[in-house]
Formats: sequence, C-alpha cells, structure tokens
Amino acid sequence: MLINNEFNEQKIQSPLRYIWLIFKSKNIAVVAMWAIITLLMVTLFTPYIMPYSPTLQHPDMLLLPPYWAEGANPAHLLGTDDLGRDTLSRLLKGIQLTLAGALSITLVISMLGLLIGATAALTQGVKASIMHHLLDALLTIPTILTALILIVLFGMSYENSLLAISLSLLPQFIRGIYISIENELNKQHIIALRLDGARNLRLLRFGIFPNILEPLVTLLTRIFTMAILEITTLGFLGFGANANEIELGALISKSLELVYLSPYLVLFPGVAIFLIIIVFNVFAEGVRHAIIEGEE
Amino acid sequence: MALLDIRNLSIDIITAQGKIRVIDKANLNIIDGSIHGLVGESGSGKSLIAKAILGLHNENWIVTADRMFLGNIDLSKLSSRARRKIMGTEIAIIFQNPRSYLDPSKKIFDQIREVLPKKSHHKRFFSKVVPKLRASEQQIIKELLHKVGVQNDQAVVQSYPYELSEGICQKVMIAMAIANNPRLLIADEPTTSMEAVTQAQIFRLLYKLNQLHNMTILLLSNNFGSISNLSDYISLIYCGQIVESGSYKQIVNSPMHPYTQAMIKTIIEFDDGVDHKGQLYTLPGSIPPANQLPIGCRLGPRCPKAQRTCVSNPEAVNYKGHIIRCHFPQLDDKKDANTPHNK
Amino acid sequence: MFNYLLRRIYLLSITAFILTLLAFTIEHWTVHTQIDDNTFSHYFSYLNSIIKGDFGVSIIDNQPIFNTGLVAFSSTLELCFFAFIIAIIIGMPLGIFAGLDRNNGVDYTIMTIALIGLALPVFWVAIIFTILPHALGITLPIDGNISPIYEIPVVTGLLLIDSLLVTERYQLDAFLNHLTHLILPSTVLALFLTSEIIRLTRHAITMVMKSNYIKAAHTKGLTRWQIVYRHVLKNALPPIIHQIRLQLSTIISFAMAIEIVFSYQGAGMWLFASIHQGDYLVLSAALLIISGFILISSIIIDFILVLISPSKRKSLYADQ
Amino acid sequence: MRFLPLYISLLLLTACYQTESTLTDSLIYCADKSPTSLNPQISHDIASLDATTHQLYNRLVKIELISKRFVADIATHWVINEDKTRYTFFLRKDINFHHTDYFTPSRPLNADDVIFSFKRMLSKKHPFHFVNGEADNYRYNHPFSSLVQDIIKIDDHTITFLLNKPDATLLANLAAHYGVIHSQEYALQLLKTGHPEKIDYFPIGTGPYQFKQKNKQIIRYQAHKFPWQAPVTINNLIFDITPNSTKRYAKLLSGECDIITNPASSQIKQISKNKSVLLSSQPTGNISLLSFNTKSSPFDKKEVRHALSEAINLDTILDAVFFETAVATNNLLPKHSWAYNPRTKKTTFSPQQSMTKLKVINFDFNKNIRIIAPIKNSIFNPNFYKTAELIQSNWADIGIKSEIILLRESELHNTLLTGDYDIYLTGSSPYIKDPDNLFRPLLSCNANSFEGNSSQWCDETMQNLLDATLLETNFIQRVKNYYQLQEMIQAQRIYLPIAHLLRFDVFNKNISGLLVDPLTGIDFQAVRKVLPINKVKAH
Repeated sequence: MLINNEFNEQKIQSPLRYIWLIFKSKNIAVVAMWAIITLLMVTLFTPYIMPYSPTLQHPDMLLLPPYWAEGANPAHLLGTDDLGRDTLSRLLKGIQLTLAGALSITLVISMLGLLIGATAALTQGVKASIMHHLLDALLTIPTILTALILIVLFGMSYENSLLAISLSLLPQFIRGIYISIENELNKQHIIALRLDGARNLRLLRFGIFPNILEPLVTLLTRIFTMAILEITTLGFLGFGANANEIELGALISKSLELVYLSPYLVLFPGVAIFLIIIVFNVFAEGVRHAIIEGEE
Repeated sequence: MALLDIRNLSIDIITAQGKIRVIDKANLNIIDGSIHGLVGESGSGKSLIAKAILGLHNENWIVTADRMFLGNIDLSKLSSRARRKIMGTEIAIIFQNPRSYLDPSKKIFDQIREVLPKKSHHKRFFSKVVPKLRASEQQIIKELLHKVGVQNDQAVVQSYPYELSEGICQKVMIAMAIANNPRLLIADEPTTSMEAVTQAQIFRLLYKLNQLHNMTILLLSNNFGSISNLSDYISLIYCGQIVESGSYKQIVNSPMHPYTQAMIKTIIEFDDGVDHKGQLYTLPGSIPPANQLPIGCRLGPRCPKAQRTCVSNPEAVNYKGHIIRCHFPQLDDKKDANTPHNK
Repeated sequence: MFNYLLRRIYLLSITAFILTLLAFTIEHWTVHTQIDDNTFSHYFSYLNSIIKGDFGVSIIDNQPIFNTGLVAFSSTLELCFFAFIIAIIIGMPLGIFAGLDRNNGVDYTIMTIALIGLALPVFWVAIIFTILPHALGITLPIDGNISPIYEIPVVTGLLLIDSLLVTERYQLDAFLNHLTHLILPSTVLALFLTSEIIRLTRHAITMVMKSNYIKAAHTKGLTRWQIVYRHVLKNALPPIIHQIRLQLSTIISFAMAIEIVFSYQGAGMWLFASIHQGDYLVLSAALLIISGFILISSIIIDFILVLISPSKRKSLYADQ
Repeated sequence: MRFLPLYISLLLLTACYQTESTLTDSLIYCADKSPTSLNPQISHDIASLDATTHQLYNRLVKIELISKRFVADIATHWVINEDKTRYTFFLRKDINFHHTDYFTPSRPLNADDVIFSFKRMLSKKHPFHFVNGEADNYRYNHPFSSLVQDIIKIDDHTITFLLNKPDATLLANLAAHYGVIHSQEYALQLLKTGHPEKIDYFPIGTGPYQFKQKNKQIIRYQAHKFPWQAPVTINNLIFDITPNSTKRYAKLLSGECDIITNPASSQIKQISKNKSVLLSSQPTGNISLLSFNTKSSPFDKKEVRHALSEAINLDTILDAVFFETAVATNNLLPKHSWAYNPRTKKTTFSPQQSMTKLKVINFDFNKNIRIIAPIKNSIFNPNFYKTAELIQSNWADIGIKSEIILLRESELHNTLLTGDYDIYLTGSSPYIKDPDNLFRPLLSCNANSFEGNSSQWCDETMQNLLDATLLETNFIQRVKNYYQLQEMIQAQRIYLPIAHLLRFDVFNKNISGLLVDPLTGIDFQAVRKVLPINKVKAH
C-alpha cells in the first residue's frame, strides 16, 4: 500500500520563494529592480560618485550644454548651470535628497499606518469609531493643503516638509490598510483561526498579513509615488527645501528662469523624478503580479 | 445517433511552472435524446470539458481535439463568431451557483428577453415603444417560466437576481437555456449547495425536459449517487482522464475500472448492512494537485491494482460501447471480447 | 431610503464637526497663538461666524475671505470639470480596451501610457506646456483664467457662466477666451486623471469580465460588444465612480499645483499668494471650503451610486 | 478612442483662434511689478512711473526724447528773467481733466491746479502734504523742494515760480516725473467726502488715458474721453502685472502680452534672436552696487576694501547674473552723464595681488564676513543671491570665509539701521539726471543707511564738496568738482560698482510708436497696433 502523503510533500516551495520565481520571469520588472538597486546605491554613495561638489562654481564654464550637444565640455557630462556648477553632481544630490526623503516617508508611514490601521480594524467600539471619523475628516483635505498648513505652522524647512507630507499621506494609508484588513477579517479562515482561540497578534501574523500582501504593495507604491510628487511639488513652490538644499523640485524652480537659455536644466530633474517613479512602479507591478499569480 | 462526438480532447494550461495537461485525451460520445452523466470529483476537469465544448477558453488554455462534432458540424473548425451563433441556438448551459451567473444590475425580464430568438433590429427597437410587441415578448417569457415551474412569474421578472432564491435563479437559468430549444443542454453541477427539495425539483425538471422535449442533456456532477438514476449513459472522469464510459446498466452492473468500483461502493446502501462503526470505503490517498499529476495512469498511486505498467498511459478499449482506460480492468467472465493481454 | 439618508447626514455632521475643530485649531494657532480657558467659548463664536459665512477679512485686500475663496475654488472646479471630461473621453475607452484584452499588446501599450501619465510630475509638465509658445509657436494662452481685456463682473462666481452673462458686450468672445485659457491647464490635469481613469476602468472591467454572469452571457451567444455594452459597462461603472470619489482630494491637490504654474486664479493660486503675503487666515477658510465640498460631493456620489447600481441598494436595508 | 480625433481637432481649432493681439484697440502691457501708488509725486519706483507719468498726467514742460530739448506740454511757452530766479509759465486753456465715474470736472485746467500740485510737495501746510505718507517727508526728498521759494498765480492761466537762488535746473525738475499736474477741484471734493487718500489711488489727471480699475494683477485704463491732445488709437490700455520673467516672455510669445518690460537677463540673447519680437534697450542711471560697511572693522580700512574688491571677478558676475542687460563699470556715474570722469580706472581682478595685500595688512582670515542682500530681486540686480554666491566663491578661493543672509524688506530695514552687517548688495537709482541726485544719498552724512548711504560713510571734505557743487552755478566748475569727487570715491573704494543697468522692453512687431524714457517711464501716447500680417490675410 502506498503512503497517503506521497504527493503533498513534493517540494512545495515557500510562498516567498515561489513569488520570487515568478518575479524572476518578468524581464521588465527585473530590469526595474536593478535600476532601483542602482538608485539606492546612488543615494547611499552620492558623496563618492559625484564628480564635483554640487555647490562648486566654475566661473569659466557657465551654462555648458550636456556632452552630446555642441560646445560641451567632457569634464561636465550633463553640462553646467548659470553659476558653472556641475549639473550631474547637482542632479545626483537632488536625487539623493528626494529619494531618501520619499523612502523615509514611506517607511515611517508604513510602520505607523500598519500599527494604527490594524489597531483600528481589530478594535471595536468608541476607539474605532473616533478613529474612523477622524480619518473620514482628514481624508477630505487635499494633501497639498495639509502640507501647506503644517509648513505654515511649523516653519519652512526640508525636514518639516517631509513631516508635513508624511502626515498628509498617513490617513490614506491607514484607510487602505484598514479596508484590506477588514475585508480579510470577514473571511472564513479568520473565523476558523478565531475559533482556534488565536489572539489578535497571531491573527495578524498568520491569518491576515500573508493575505494582504498584494494590496499592501499597491498601497506602498502609491504612497511612495505621492511622496515623491509632493516633495518635489513643495520644493518647486518654494515651501520645501531652503536655498542651500537642492532637492529635485527646487532644482527645477531655480532653473526656471533659464528655461529658454538652457532647457536641459529644467528637463533633467523632471526626467529624474519621472524615472524614479516609473522604476518603482514597474517593480511594484512585477511584485504584485508575482503575488497574484503565486496565490492562484 | 451521436449528437456530440468528441475524440481525444486535450486541454493544457500554461502556468508559471510550465504547461499542465489538465484534460488528457478525453473521448465523449453523447447519444441524441439521452441524459449523459459525467461524474468526477471536484477539480477532475468536468467543467473544463464543458467549457471546451462551448468554446469558452481563457487565453492560457491550449485546446486540441481530433474531432469535436455536434451533429455534423465540426465545432473545432468553426470561427469564434460562428461558434457563438451555435452557442445561442444549439447548445445551452446551466451552472452551479446560478445567482452569480445572472447580471446583478438587470432585471430578470431583460435578461431573459436577451436570449429570446433573435428579431430584426428595427423590430427590437420598436418592441421598446410599441406595447403590442412587448406584450408578445411578455407572453413568451411567461410561458417559459411556467415551463420551468415558476408560478409567480410577474413578481420574478420584475426582480433583480439578489432578490431571488438560488432555486428560482436556477429555474430562470434553465428557462433561459431552453428558450431557443437547444439540441444539447449542459448542466454543470446544477444543484450544488441547494436544499434537497430544490435539488429534487431541478432534477425532475431536467428529466421532464428530456422526456417531453427530447432534449439531450449532459449532466455534470461530483455525486455519483444523485445522478446515476437519472442518466442513460455515464462517464467517469479522474484527474482529467475519462476512465470509464458506458450505459447506465453497464456501469452500475459491471464496473470494470477500479475507480468506478470505488465510486459505486461509496453509494451507501443501508440494506447491505454496513458494519457498526465500520470504515466506509475509500481509495487510499487524496487527489493530487494539478501541478503534480503522476505520469501515465493518473489513478496509479492510489489504485489498488496498480503495477509497474501503470506509468504508461493506458489506451481506451471498447467493449461493446463500454469504453475503459485501464491496464488491469475487472473483466466479467461473461464477456468474451478479446481481453487485452498484459504480462 | 429615508433611514439611509438620515444616517449619511449623521455621519456627515460628525465629520463636519471634526473639520471645524481642525479649522479652529489652525486659525487659533496661526493668528492668536495663545490658548486659554476661554477656548471653548471662542470655538462657539468661531462656529457661529462660519455658519454665517464670515471667515474674516483678508489682510491683503480687505476683501471677505469666504467670498474670495469661493470664487477661487469655483475656478478650480471648472478646471477639474474640464479635465474630467477630457479624461473620461480618452481614459474610459482606453481602459475598456485594456481591460477586455488583458495581457496582450494593446493592454501593455495602454498601461504603459497610463503609467507614464502617473509618473510625470504635474507641475513639471505644466512648465513644459508654458514654454510651448516658444518651442512650437502654439499661441494658446498660458496664464490666468481670461484675458484682462474682458471685464467680467462676478455674479455667480463661475467664470464660465459669468462670461456668458456679458455677451451683449463681448458677444461670445469672453466665453471663448476663457475656454482657451482652460485648455492647457486642464490638459495637464487630464494627463494625470486619464491615467488614473484608465487604471480604474481596466481594473473594474477585468473584475467584471472574470465574473460568472459574463461567462453566462458568452454562452448566450452574444457578441463581444454586445456583452460589453449590455453587461460589462453597467456593472463596471459603480466601482470606478466609487474610486474616483475617494480620489477627489488628490485630484484637487494636483489641480492646485497646476494652477500655480499657470497663474490660473483658483484655490491653489489664492492659497499660494496669500501664504506668501503672510495672510494665514486663508488656511482654515480653504480647509473648510475644499473639505466641505469634498464631503458633500462624496455623499451625493454615494447617492448616485445607490441609484444606478441595484445591488448596492441592499445596503439601504442591511445597514442599521 | 473615437473621441480622440475629436479632441485633437478641437485642440487644433482653438490653436487657430484669435489671440488678444488681434484686437487693435486694446493693448496689454505686462509689467513686472505693481505700482506702489498711482501718483508719481510720492512713488518714485519705475513700476509706478511706467504706470502713471505719461499715461495719466501731463507736466508743464517735457523733454523731447530724441533732441533732449525742453518742449511745451501744459505750458504753451515760458519766460525766464535775467538772473534766472523768476520763471513765468503760460498755460493752455483747453485742457480737460478726466471724466470718470468717480469724478466729473466742471472746469478745464487752470493755474489753481498747477499751484495745488506743486504746493503739495513744497508746503507742509498743504492739506495733502502728509496724505498717504504718514509723518516722513522722505518721499519728497528731491532737489525741487529746496529750490522753489514760492509759486504765484498771475492770472487764471499764468503762473510764476520764484526761486531761492538762481538755478538752471528748474526746467529739468518740472520735466521730471514728479512735475505732474493734479486737479484741485477733485482734491477739494475728496476733502469734502473725507477720503483725501483716494487722490493717489483713484487718480484724476489730464493725460491721454484715464483710470478705470485696479486690482492686484491688473490695472485698466481707457482713453481720455475728452482729450486735448491728438486722440490715442488704443482704447483699452491694460497693465497686466506678471512678476515671473519667464512667464512674461512666454506670454509675449503666446500673444497674451503686447509689450513686456524687464525680460530676464538670461533671456536677452534668445529674444534678440527671435524675429517675431522687437527689443528696445535704454541706458539708465541705475547702478548695481556692493557697499562696504565702513563703520564695521576691518572695512574701515580702505586697503581692505581695495583688496576685497580686487578678489571679486566682476566679469563673471556680469556674465552669469546680468548677461547682456548691464555694462561693466568702475564708476558710480554712467558713461552718458555729463559729469562722467573718463579717467576712472577699471578695478582689475587679481586674487594673488589681493591676497598679498591682505597679508601685508594682517587681515583676519578667520573672520566670517556677513553679506546681506534683499530676498526679493529688484531692478538693481536680477539675482542678488546668485551674485552673493559668486562673490562668496571668489573670496573662498583666497581663503576668506563669508555667509549670505537674505532678508525680507522689514528685516532689511532694521539691519541697515542697526548697522549689523559687513557687506550689502544693493543699487541706486537717481530720480533725475543730475549727478547730485546720485551722489548725495550715497555719500552724504545726512543720509541714513536706509536712504542709500549703506556704507555709513561720512567724510567732511567730501560733504563740503558735495554741498558746494550743488550751489555752484558755473558749469565748468561743477564738472571739475564732480571729477574730483569721483576720484576721491575711487581712492576710498567706499562702494564697488558692479554694473550699470540697461532697461529693456520687448514688444510684438505689430506695435509701433513706443517711447521709453528710462527716467520718467514708458509712454503709450503714440503707440499704434496693427493687425499681424497673417491675421490680416485670414480676415
């Protein structure tokens, strides 16, 4: 007689491994992943890979075009600005500030949001109800308005703009997490777990969390995208970084006057923002698909 | 005369881990005017066959068949457009969980009206404004609903699906299915998750349709016991392989495949005297997941008669219309057909 | 139905109460800075004055803030409205195409467009648009709502209507001029909105296409377009509208950023200019005006949803 | 999808629509700043002058731009007595004031109006002397106030100016922007209603355009209903205030502006290449300066001032900040001034020499030099911060530390008065073409740092020279005195002149007849607008 569990034990891979396997087969997503790794490296090692200091002026080389255009200087790959500062270095510095800002915002929001969202979903009564109404109210305020209010209250600085953006995006994230946990809570397997006597923490860890990976990825991507867009928007409007901090949006607004003379100075930071968002979104989309297919 | 004749139907599904053959060379021969039961456990591929017949493929399916004839039309060679035409008029299908197969945002009336024999465009347009035309449609719908045993048709046609019970919904589905007098009605586990009384009603309705309107029915079920009495012919399917197929008498009286035998034994007949606290009969093991199917005869690892030969796929053998795919069938002594010889 | 209405209004009033608290706190913080024992009575007098529509007077031009804010915000709404129309006209069909033929070339192309639309920072696109007259010689206006040549008295606050009211003086010129001023800003906003609508539509369509009743519709022998037209659209619309409702505040947020680049005299420009000139009273007024609008419109949308989608009507009975 | 072509065609359709520039009776002038008031007597910034002097008002005499001669305006002719102390003017009799919805004049202009207008500046007893100006009379602080003893009405259309001493500059003063004539009748009416402040914001004058409406972004004028001069062809004159220079140029190209002022310095090259627009440039008396706070150590030593000046590369600043909107200079006076001393040398850029000089005088290289500048860019400098950054990096090259502090207007005021700064980036713009008007605020002991003397400079010989030259009637002697003064300034290096600025205006090719006087503002009197050629064809 054959053993009953003959089939079941044949290399059932762990879900993460399985997701990774599927993810690996998606070429664009893998490319995006490498791009993200490169971006992170750039962020970490900006001081070492910058060809010049971003504030160093080369008075004899003003407004150089990038290397492919006529009249370029190979010493400045992407040219220089109106004070002879190296565009590439400034761009790298800007990417560092913006990306680091957006990543830390995403990190803070995801931790706080998971905590608050899970608490709200798992508790009932007055606490949850207050939470709910507060969220409802906060969600009706446009993020840019929230950010402006907070900046006016706390004063203008890069750190404050990050704080403001975190606070303005937090309600969205909490609401998202709350809804996905709520959806999951109504499912049979949670009821089964509950009947087994599982406490809330165990419920979260084994019952809920593995099943909300997909909406979580979607939410995090959205938060990250919005964070980048808002950091740069506030920087552009002059509410974010102060004069010495070159964040991508501020870089654009400072070069605005030169847009006719050297459009590259406006184009490059915009393209950089665009690429950062694209790369992260493509990567997240790949992960999401892998998770969905893995679940199927 | 065979209404539906399918030879060597195979379905492969492409997944992240490669191609999986979920239906392996299935043959199906449905006689005109009969009720044909297709029995198999959940996930054995019954619904896939039904979908293949209707041509409802997903993109990641590869469907191949040597022949797939409905009467004298070769379904596999038709364009999707022509096939859709046939679906509307020649083949109809009803499903389990009928409510989910009804559009939640439309009233029953509009949904049934949609399947009524096609009229020319201007007539359909005028039917919205000219009360007489609309009235004639109402009449047809009323008759249809009466035919499937819905009494308060006025209330039903003005309802949304979520306001009706599953049983009524299934009756509506059947009404919609028979509206065009199709030659073949496929019933895909029509009574799952219904109450016993409703189940009986639905089966009786199907039987009546078969008897009164000579409608051929392909009845899919995972419960051998509930449909075997209804069926003229029965096929059994296990993990995408049709293991045995034959008339009711042949299958019930002289099952040859170990799986069929196991199935028949599951029908508890209390007068047989089951031992007190005795174990009910099952095959050892459980159904393998679709991505880890054994090669050769898929019952192999669970089969009480399995031998080394079972790793090769058995050929279908026909004993006077009793078709079987097994290396070691249980052959009655009475049968004098040339026994397949195995060493 | 009546119960549902009451319940919604009850929820609305709680949210509105929280909003007024927030606004009051902000105003207190920016203007008075001191919070004393009398805060409670301060709050009630504040509540009393905002119910009368009195948000104070701007320190810049001595105009009542509430009126200025309403006029500015209605300009923002005009912008959003046009962007919406453009986005729906372009985004809906694209989203439907993508959702119907998932994972093929058409889908990938459309989704790539949508991703690009989302990833482009709106203020940057707006800047690129403002140099179009220089780069391509297009003479579309890039600044303001309407040419200063036309003097439009404020009657309704909506420039689209106000500019039509002066036809005896300018014929349709003022109206057309306003429309042309709307083209570039609303196109930029529509870029974002379109990609959002494509994504939402695609998602909703895929969800509907997966459902059983679509399979059933296939077996009825309906053609693809018949199925889309009769069964898919009506069922896909409610989730799309619902999602857009949730994103109203994001859309207004983007509209405000765009306004500032185009100097379009809307809520964004109003806030921006006021903050730069140190008039912080506008913050709490803007909060109440914009959030109030979003609150009320989301309830209206909820109602529309209940009306157009029968399955949602269940909630009328199910909820308390 | 099927709507896409529709949308595109809609876009194309509107792209062919008629822009504002096709309306020939309306003209949009895009200014960079809002005027502070609509009366050039109290507001001397160029934005206010552009908006008022030539548009709303007339003066007794004016200077013809090309021949630089005085010609009649409100006065038909004038008589000067032998010792140049009595100037008698004969007025035109047919001059109407504006008819607006807030004022309807009952009589044409007469001598009362002229006397009213000048007395407002001269007499503290005048009911309007302190209107809109609080307690300070700094706004009337121009040479005119000390020049005139009295103004006498001879008859309704004849007046006489009595001077304190012989002076040839009276006509120049009367032709300056503050010599405009207001309506006395309107002023009396305002006094009666208790709103005298309206005189500067709801103006009544005799100019070719009359005031219609003003808000934060827009000022509307319309043609004078009963003009006494040749009627203007522009019916609606609109000032559209667009502070962003990039946008101003974009609006010119998109047809939303007909004329723009002050294009960004970085755009000049691009604009001069553009064939669809015309660029007009005018030298102005405006100068961009760096001033050393001579009260704070070590800037009280002229060697330090010289050495630090030599370490600054002015050519780079000119290239990077001013592009082609300014000319290099080493003199406070512009080259076109009659008192300009041609012998002034250019400061040469030589960091080495500067470093050695500093070492010789034991300069403290650890000192952190505080450079202050306004946060808002002005006509003196298109980008204060950039200029400061360049100077900072120049100094950093020879090891001098510095920090840049950008200040808002109110903070700046306080800092200047307390003297808590080392270097101040600023500029100077004289009202009239007399050199005294430039030197006095910068060098006089009586001028405080906010009024212009940001070096906190006070030197007796220099003060005496200044005072003597003002009273000097001999022209040759005056020139000699100013030559001497310029040499003294150079030797002391109180200020480092950075550049003399040009004024630029850009306009579409269909505009003609635009006159720009860098001192009194732009003049739309003779402007005509024709349909662009391609639009004419379309009609």
